[in-house]
Amino acid sequence: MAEPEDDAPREADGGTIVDPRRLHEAARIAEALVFASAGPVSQAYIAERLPRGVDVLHVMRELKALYAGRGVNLVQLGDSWAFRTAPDLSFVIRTDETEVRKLSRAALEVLSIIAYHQPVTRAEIEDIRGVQTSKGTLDVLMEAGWVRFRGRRRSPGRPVTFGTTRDFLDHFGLEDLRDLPGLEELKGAGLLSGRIPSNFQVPMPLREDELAEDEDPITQLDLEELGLLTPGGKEDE
Amino acid sequence: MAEPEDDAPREADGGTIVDPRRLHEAARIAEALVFASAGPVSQAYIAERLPRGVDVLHVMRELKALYAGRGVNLVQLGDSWAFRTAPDLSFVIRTDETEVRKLSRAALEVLSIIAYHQPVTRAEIEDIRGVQTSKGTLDVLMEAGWVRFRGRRRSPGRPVTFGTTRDFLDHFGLEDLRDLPGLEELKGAGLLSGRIPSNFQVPMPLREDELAEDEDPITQLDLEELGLLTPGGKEDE
Amino acid sequence: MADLWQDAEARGLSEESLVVDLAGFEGPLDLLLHLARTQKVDLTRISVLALAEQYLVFIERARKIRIELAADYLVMAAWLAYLKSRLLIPRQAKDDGPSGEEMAASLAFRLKRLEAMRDAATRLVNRNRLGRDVFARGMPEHIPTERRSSFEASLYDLLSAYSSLRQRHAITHVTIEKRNVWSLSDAREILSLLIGGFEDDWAALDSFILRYLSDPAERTTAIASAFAATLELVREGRLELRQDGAFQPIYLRRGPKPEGDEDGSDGRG
Repeated sequence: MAEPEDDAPREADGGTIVDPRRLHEAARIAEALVFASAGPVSQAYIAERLPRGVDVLHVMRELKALYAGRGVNLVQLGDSWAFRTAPDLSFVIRTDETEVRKLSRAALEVLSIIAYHQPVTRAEIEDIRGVQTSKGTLDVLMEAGWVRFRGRRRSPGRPVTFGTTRDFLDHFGLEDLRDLPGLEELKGAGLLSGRIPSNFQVPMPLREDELAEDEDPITQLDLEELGLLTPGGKEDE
Repeated sequence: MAEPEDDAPREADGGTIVDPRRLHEAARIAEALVFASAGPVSQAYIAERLPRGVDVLHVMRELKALYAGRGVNLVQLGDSWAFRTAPDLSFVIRTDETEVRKLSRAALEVLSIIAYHQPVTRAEIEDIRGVQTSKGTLDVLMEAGWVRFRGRRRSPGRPVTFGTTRDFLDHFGLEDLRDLPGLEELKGAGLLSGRIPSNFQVPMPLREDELAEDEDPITQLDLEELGLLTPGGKEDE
Repeated sequence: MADLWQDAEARGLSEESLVVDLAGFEGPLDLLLHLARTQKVDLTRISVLALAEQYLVFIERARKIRIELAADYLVMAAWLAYLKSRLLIPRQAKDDGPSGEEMAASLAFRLKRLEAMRDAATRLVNRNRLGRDVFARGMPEHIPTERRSSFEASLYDLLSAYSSLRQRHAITHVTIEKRNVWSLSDAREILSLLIGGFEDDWAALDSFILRYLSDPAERTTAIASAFAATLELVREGRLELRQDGAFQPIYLRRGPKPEGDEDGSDGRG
């Protein structure tokens, strides 16, 4: 989408209009636009329809604060806005018919890998899961509108990369990808990388010649006893 | 913006509970119910879901007053309630009420063939689809601004070749035509099944500005000759 | 560590039932993760050796009761058998393969990473979801046309239209007979899977591949196809080969061009 970058502070920021009447009018328009739509409305779209010289972001933030305690909240989804019922009221609205798409375990796993690792290639997804992605898994996610082709990796073979969509944010109530649960910790632990982080600790296999305090050296006898030596003692070189 | 309970501590009609906290909670529930419903919600339905002892009518009136000056109003329709855009703002909602039409299956097919196989002639499109392409289909794609005349094939009859536009890339979120997924990726995403012949190929499209070896650029003259020039010479670029 | 071994012994029975449940696992890493959990230790503190052993025992049993195992599982078995030998046998002076510790660390990392993604997935689905916990406007009054075009179509629509169209016209009736030889592409796929697991050092994997990936009847065809596929991968620069002398073990390592069309798991930046 060729949207004019919307969070770029237009002329507004320098000398924003503070005329409360115009601000109120702008808020009404923004409110009407977002309220009237079921899907998220992009900030750029709203901006185009506000009186000139009004800072959209300012208006949207005021509106968001206004609705914060109400039964319907204004939520930000990437560069878009939507009204959604307050999560704590789900018990009143939920009916027997309400039903969300059921995802298989595999699809869910692939979805989170794409969300946390994007842009990610199919080979990388398979590397993380250690198994080939069955046909149809990505298909289901794309059909749901949560996953999309993003582009191509600038590496040999130029593999296609996958990423998530705005509908994904909307569905899972995320303002931004940065709000993915635990994202920072995972990053910090180096778990969103393809390489073993330098601080990754694997205490178990100590070097062969080192023994933990509570450990006895393993002997050939032990190995046989444990059934670890395959017939013919191939391990024994 | 005033919360409903601000002016609430009066005795409500008939001696009902006036605890502002409960009233506020009731208002939130009513608001969410009306917002999420696909049609006007009857007052009885709302009443059933409010905390016991709360007067529905009182709650609804408060809500109506709350929304009165806003971009969205709560309106009563018989004994039901609904949210509606404020009448004076209808111009914002209407401005671009150009209806968004879904692209037909045939148009999608033709568009995708043009995208992948460009530069491609109409005869080639028909060859790939195995059916004749109605003129309307190409017209729709031209109208959408996604397809353009690229040039003419240096072959008998000098047929016109079709290609995609910059708007096409923008709309589909592609940076480059080469970002279109290839055979392996379509397979990987489950869009193509494994049961395809080994000689099956997905072409790598030529970039917009590249001419095929047997292709001449299209000229103003060509367009006029073909009767394709719209008044005002828009095609001329 | 001894405790863990006994633990594994004591679990003999449950492993039996695991074998039957094989279909419930999402591949070998998933199975390993499950086995690691039964060690009831923090993932960073698992005994990789014990884990490898448990896995191999598991695979042996599955094969004994003739459960057909997907290549993924066997590739992992080959790799783990190699890892085991690396961990148990003192390092030879002239041996420049990856150390057992490095291999173990890489396995532990992959398990940890997969587990992290699992947890993330759980947290994700448990969020307030649209249409279940949170609701959109039920009676929308307009649809903002944010694009200049007045036609709506997504890239997915476009691609699926193209795919099914091409597919419709490409289908010819071909019946493929089930054969009990390894095709070149079988072998290639298996080797490609393994390349992902390679570090940049030489590894003598061939014997393990043969031990886990073919039953004796298939061994000849497996050797032939694996070798041919190896040569092909070498030619493409995705694999390097080394043999120190006639009848010596053949060493493999990742070539200079690891990322192919489909695999090559190390292309990230």
